[in-house]
Amino acid sequence: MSGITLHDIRKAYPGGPEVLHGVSLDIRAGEFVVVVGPSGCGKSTLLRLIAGLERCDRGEIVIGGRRANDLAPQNRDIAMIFQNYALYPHMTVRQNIAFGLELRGMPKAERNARAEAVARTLQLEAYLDRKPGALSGGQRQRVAMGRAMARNASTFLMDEPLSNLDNALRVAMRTEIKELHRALGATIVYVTHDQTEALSLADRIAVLKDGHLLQFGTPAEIYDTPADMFVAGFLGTPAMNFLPLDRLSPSPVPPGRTIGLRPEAIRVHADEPSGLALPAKVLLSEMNGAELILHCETDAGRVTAIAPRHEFSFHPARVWLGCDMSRAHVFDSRTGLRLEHAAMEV
Amino acid sequence: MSGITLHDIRKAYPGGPEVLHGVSLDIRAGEFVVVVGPSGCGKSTLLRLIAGLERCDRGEIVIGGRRANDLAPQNRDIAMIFQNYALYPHMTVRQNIAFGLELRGMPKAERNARAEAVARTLQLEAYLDRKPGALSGGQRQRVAMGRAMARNASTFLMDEPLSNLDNALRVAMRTEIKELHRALGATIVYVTHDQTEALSLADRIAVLKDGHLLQFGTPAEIYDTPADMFVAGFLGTPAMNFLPLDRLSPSPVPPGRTIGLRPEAIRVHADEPSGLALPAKVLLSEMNGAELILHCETDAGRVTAIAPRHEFSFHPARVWLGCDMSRAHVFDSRTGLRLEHAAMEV
Amino acid sequence: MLRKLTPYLFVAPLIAFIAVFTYVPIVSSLNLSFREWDFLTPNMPFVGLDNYRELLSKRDFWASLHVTAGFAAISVPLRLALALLIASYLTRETLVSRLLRGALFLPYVTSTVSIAVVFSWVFSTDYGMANAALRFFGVAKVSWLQDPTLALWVLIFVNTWKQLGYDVVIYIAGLQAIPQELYDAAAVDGGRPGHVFRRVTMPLVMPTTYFLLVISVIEAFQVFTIVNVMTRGGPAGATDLLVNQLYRIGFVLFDIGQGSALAVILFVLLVALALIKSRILGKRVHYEA
Amino acid sequence: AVTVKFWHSFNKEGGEALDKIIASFEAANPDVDVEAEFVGNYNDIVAKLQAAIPANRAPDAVILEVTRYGLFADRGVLTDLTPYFDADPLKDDLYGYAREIGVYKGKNYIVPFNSSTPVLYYNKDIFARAGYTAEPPLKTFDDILAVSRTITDKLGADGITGIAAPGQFARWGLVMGNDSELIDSKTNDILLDTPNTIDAYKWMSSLVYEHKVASADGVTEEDNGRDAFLAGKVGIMLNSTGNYGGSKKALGDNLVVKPMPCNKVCSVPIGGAGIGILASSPKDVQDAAYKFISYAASPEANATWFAATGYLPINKKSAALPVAAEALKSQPGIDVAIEQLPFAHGRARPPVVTWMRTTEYKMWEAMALGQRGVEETMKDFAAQTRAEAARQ
Amino acid sequence: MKPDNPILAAAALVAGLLFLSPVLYSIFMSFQTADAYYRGGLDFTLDNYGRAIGQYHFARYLMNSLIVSGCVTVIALTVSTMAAFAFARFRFPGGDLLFAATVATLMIPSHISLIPNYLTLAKAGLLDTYAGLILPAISNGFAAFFLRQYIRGIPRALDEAAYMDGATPLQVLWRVIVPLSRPAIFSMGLYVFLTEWNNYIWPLVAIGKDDLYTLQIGLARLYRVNPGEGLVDWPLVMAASTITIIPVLFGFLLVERHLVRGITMGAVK
Ligand SMILES: Nc1ncnc2c1ncn2[C@@H]1O[C@H](COP(=O)(O)OP(=O)(O)OP(=O)(O)O)[C@@H](O)[C@H]1O
Ligand SMILES: Nc1ncnc2c1ncn2[C@@H]1O[C@H](COP(=O)(O)OP(=O)(O)OP(=O)(O)O)[C@@H](O)[C@H]1O
Ligand SMILES: [Mg+2]
Ligand SMILES: [Mg+2]
Repeated sequence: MSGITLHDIRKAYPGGPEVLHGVSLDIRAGEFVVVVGPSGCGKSTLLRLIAGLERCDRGEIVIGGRRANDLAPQNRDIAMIFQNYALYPHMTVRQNIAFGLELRGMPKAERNARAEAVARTLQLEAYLDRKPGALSGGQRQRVAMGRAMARNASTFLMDEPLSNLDNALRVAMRTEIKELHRALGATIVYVTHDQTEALSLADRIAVLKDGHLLQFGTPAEIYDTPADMFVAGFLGTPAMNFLPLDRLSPSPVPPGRTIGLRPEAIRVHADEPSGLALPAKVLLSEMNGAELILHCETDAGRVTAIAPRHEFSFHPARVWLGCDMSRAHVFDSRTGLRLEHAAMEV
Repeated sequence: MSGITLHDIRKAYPGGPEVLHGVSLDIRAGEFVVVVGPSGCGKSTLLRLIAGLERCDRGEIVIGGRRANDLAPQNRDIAMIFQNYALYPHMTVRQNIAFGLELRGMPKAERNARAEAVARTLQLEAYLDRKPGALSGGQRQRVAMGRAMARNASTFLMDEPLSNLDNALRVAMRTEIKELHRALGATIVYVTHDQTEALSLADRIAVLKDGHLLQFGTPAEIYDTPADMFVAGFLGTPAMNFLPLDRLSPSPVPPGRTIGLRPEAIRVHADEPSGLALPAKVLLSEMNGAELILHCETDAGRVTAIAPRHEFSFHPARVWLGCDMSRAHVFDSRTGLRLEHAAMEV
Repeated sequence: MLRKLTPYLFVAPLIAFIAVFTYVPIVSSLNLSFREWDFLTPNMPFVGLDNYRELLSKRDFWASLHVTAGFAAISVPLRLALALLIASYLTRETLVSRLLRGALFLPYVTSTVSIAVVFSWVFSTDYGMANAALRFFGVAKVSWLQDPTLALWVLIFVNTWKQLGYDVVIYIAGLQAIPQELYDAAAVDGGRPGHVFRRVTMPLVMPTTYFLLVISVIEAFQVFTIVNVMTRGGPAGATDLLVNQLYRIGFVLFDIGQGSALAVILFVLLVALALIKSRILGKRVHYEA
Repeated sequence: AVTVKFWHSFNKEGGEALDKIIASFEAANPDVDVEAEFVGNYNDIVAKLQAAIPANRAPDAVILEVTRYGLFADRGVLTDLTPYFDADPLKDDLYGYAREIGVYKGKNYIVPFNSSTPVLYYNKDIFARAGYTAEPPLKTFDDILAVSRTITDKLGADGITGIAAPGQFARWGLVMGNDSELIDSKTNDILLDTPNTIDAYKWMSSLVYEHKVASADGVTEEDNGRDAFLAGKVGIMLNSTGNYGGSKKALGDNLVVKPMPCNKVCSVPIGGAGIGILASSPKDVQDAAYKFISYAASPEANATWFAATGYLPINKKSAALPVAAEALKSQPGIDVAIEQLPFAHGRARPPVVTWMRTTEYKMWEAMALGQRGVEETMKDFAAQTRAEAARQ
Repeated sequence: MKPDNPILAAAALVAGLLFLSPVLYSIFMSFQTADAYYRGGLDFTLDNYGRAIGQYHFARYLMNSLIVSGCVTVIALTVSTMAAFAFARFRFPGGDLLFAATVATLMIPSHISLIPNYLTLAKAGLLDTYAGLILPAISNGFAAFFLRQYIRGIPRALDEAAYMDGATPLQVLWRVIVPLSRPAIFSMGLYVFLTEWNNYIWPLVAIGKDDLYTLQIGLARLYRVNPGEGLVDWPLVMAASTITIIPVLFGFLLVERHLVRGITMGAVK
């Protein structure tokens, strides 16, 4: 168990533009850190740098207090779980789990014993002699986990380990990963582009965009006080609504402000309520179980709102949207940065 | 615009087992019907039977009041949108849209004019001379739509048209499809295995499983009064919780009953509330924006519940789950069928 | 350090073979083509472009080029057209189509010498199968391989018979790669089979066609075995394909200089053909799916 | 013991006879081991020998056709045998024509082994079926054409043709019979485009292309003509006397041998081959090899060879030996070639002959199959040959 | 596989037999005596095979072909797999150039190297040896090109997982890539073997000794240097031809699908 410190990491692939532009991150030992961001923002690159599969151009990587820039992957005491698990399809589960030990020269009896012990913890004993092709997605995921665990590594890197599973299994596996983390106490760096996964798994979330680290904090911090409009829009579904402040407020306001309102901060009324409310035309009302998701057109722009279905037994055509401005975020329209404490001014 | 009636359709592929076991459906003219069901349940087969790409073994297909069993596909006045859009990669957007007309022998000038008109409606004019390879996923989807529209068919069949798009685009395209339906007024039969899509798009939903039609009704009917446990569990996220009635109730109850409780019918309390409530151990609490999703273990089994995050600023370890039995569904444990009006008895 | 060397160590053996037996020979062919040598003398005097000049002034060379071009011009389109036609009937995965594919493919793996020998018999004048068939229909016997107007056609036939299976197999793969949905879409839109074949199938197997075209033209310019066994370039030079001439000049007449000059010309010709074709056709065949 | 690697061109009857000769040589010389290998016909041997030089895999001794060894002598591939030959009593036993064969630019490079002239063979049975009760005249080109026509007309339906397309040796003979040459034997001038040569080729090609009395099969593959004659499918064959043995075996009493036609003059080429020794072989092997080739030309060996194949006797003492005498008595026609000797002539053998003979096949095909005019072809051929001669 | 219409099946069968009839008949002919063949009778005999194998050394030729093709296959696959691995997985200066040079061998007619290779091997004293037949045949980039394409299809993550587990590049190649490429290597092996088995022009110039003739050369010579009395002894020639075809025929029947897959994979990609 060891912490990882990245200091001003820069990276360009040979012949390509820079992909990471100075990322610094301080991951504490035993922490579960999730790296999120849109596709191509450099998440995998970051992970591969930590693993030692790529070398960084600038900056420093410190693992467990030791400078690791020049360490070969196998000397970093790191185990990695790949997107498709990268199980060796020609080896049995037992061989897969023991392969790393075999390469390190552990005698056969010993490494098999270890593989079996790991398999027991993961409830994989029954499948030890199967090949990965004969396992379900969830079982494969556990084998990948087992392979990493057998090595007794202090740090686990996971690159979108759930992206290939169907929805139900993904939910189940989330639970297992979280439990495993609790049991092993290892440091985990977990990459995903799925915001739901990030929110539900992380101790802390690092939001990456175009090779820049935008924010690094607990899920609640990220959700409640997003650093900028990108972070605010990236996490949470349906996404936060952004409206220009001057269109919203009847009184003169400072220009260049954008208000961010999450759908749950908007209440849908059939008739005009008291307080700040926008008249809206419903473009589409999507039935979503107990709720209706209303896509509306207002004078201030498009707004998505959620209404309990039992309040609207029909699909409404015109509604009033009551905005809870105490839960609104204020951003600088130009830089996108959040303006602290600006919300109340409205 | 014409209705479609399927009467006791049966179908087996040559040399294979029966895939559809007598499906009857009555689709009204202009209706938007979504067919949902798990993978392999026969959705595509049903669609291909309607299109005339496969012939049914038994039963009757009536399109626009005419028996269509023996009609060739091109004589059914149907347009189809395929899962991967089936755009011709070697033709430009214009040629793709016009190809159906070309096959029907329309003169070149006329069909191109028509293709351009359609492209205008779909805002594809700028891409008329591009090939599909140079279009984004959403644009391709619109071309596929355009190809179907150019034909002026009265019925549109769509086989998972959104399954290849990413999440954001999928939401956007849903809106477009729905608007298109409103604009064209055509009958649409739409296949998907995504329950969110089904709920949000459909006038009526047909739930298929293993070649049997389980239920056919409006989204609200399906959600509020599912015909059986499968339908109840298939639609809605997080999924409905199923608990054995006898474990739930202290008083003697008829055996062989299962209670279905959607997460929104369960309230999470930190302390024991009044009314029916189960003590529960929280296995995992997932932060999901404004809500926490709690995966709990109770004496009656696993239960998923939703709690507003602001009520639980910490991740709770033990909670009480208050069950709103007025919103509970009762099922026969053996057959899985819903027992009407049985809920109140508890 | 070692890490940097690794890939070089891995490619070294193959590259060594290729260098010694493919690239060095190109250079030495070029060198030899400027020299006069018959294997017998200890020295090989430099004669400049004499060998090229002489070769290009020879009737034989142009006749051979003509025959080779004719061979390619007839056999390549014939092969491709036949193969596409047959392949369209054999794309379905049925037992019969599997068997037929096997039958068609068999000649491709069979030794060319055996095929040449067997067809030498088939087209032999007095006992051959071809003339037996003609006799059955009451037609007089034909000297297939002795008649300069027929011999090339016989070779084209034999070559096609041998290679057809390969073309068919490749076409089948190409056809099967066309998504069934495209045909379904055309069916729903109301296409007649001929029209769909012309507007959908043909353009979409274009990459396959292109591939086969390149392969088979290159191959046509290198046909040797059947010529060597069946006709030796005869009768009267009617089947004197380029490689046969190369063999004759090099290993029968031992005019090493001219033989090398011919090799160099063949090389330039094939490279040029490949480049021209990719120029002309390249534009029309590449789609992103 | 010394091993002598020896390449030759005899299979079938010739091969058996050669094996016998080698066996008796080895019996007499236990310290020499002759390792004989059949390589193919004269063309094949030339090609293989030439290819073997840069690879250092030439044999020690090799049979070379009498017009084609000049190339190898000229390039120093063959050892000058003059010292051996001068010291060998054999020298005086050889017929003059046979001695001349081995001389290139005044030196001896090969010792004759098998000599031949072309002769005319015909199938008595076929002649009879065609209606000839007595032997028709077979002296001029016209005579032969007439007979061939009759046979083809009468028996064509049975798949029988009048004459086999003449092979290259016979073609050369027919040119000489027309009072011309391909290359002047004294001056080495190229005579391919002289009128008499062209006329001879015109007549020969007309047999195939114009009159269709000879099958085209024999044009593309010389042996096909012979094989067809042996199979009783052809009336007349012009071919080396070395085919006598095989033909006799195949046709028995139906075989008749006549001299070559004398269209303008009576003149035939002396063909066949002699054995040379490679300059690259070690001296002791060369010595052993010479012992063998000297033996191969000895009366005993030559008599055996003559009797088995019909090749000419080259040793004056051979005919007297019992084997030869018996053959002359029991095998009618075997002496026709011998009788032709007075008007048999040696041919030129400058290096270009090898190239010319290899190329002649294609030219002949083109003419005989009617692909090119004879006149034009022969002029082109002559020009090319002159250019090639100049290069060498 | 779908069932067939029986009439169609029969017609197809007939068409297939007709297509193959020359070869089938040649096999049939090889069991006839020459006499019976020329007179049009039927007379079953194995004598042709006896003569081909004994008198005409086809047993020896068969062995030569097996040795040469076998060695070529093993060596070519070894060096090609190694190179393919490097081309697929490493970026190194000059790598693209070397790969282009490898692929270009597909476009370069082998005949241009005929004379120089003859001279090279003559100088090395390797003519008339197995090595002389084997070595030049390795100089073909197709297997490397094909295997590289295949290896690129194997997720790179598997290599990386192995590296993280502590493997060396050679271990990755041998323990991960090779087992996973087995189908491709197998297909390629068949292809290389067949190509070499049917090779003609190179043995034709490189081998002058009967001992080392391959089947192809032996058959061509048997047919050309006609051993029969009078006309070609077709039944004998056909027996020799059948000996040349049979091993391939059986191999083909056993592994048709692999072969076809190998060939099409190479082409379609
Ligand atoms: N091996 C490589 N060579 C060159 N460029 C690369 C390489 N790998 C990635 N890139 C580029 O680096 C950038 C970041 O890639 P990276 O794989 O880290 O993104 P990511 O955030 O993991 O995306 P995703 O969510 O799609 O996996 C991208 O623009 C990508 O094109
Ligand atoms: N052409 C075919 N031949 C034989 N069986 C088929 C064929 N097409 C489908 N099937 C089988 O019929 C059943 C129903 O297939 P269908 O494609 O209709 O399912 P689906 O509901 O569309 O599934 P998915 O959501 O995966 O597309 C499956 O068991 C499938 O294996
Ligand atoms: Mg990634
Ligand atoms: Mg489907």
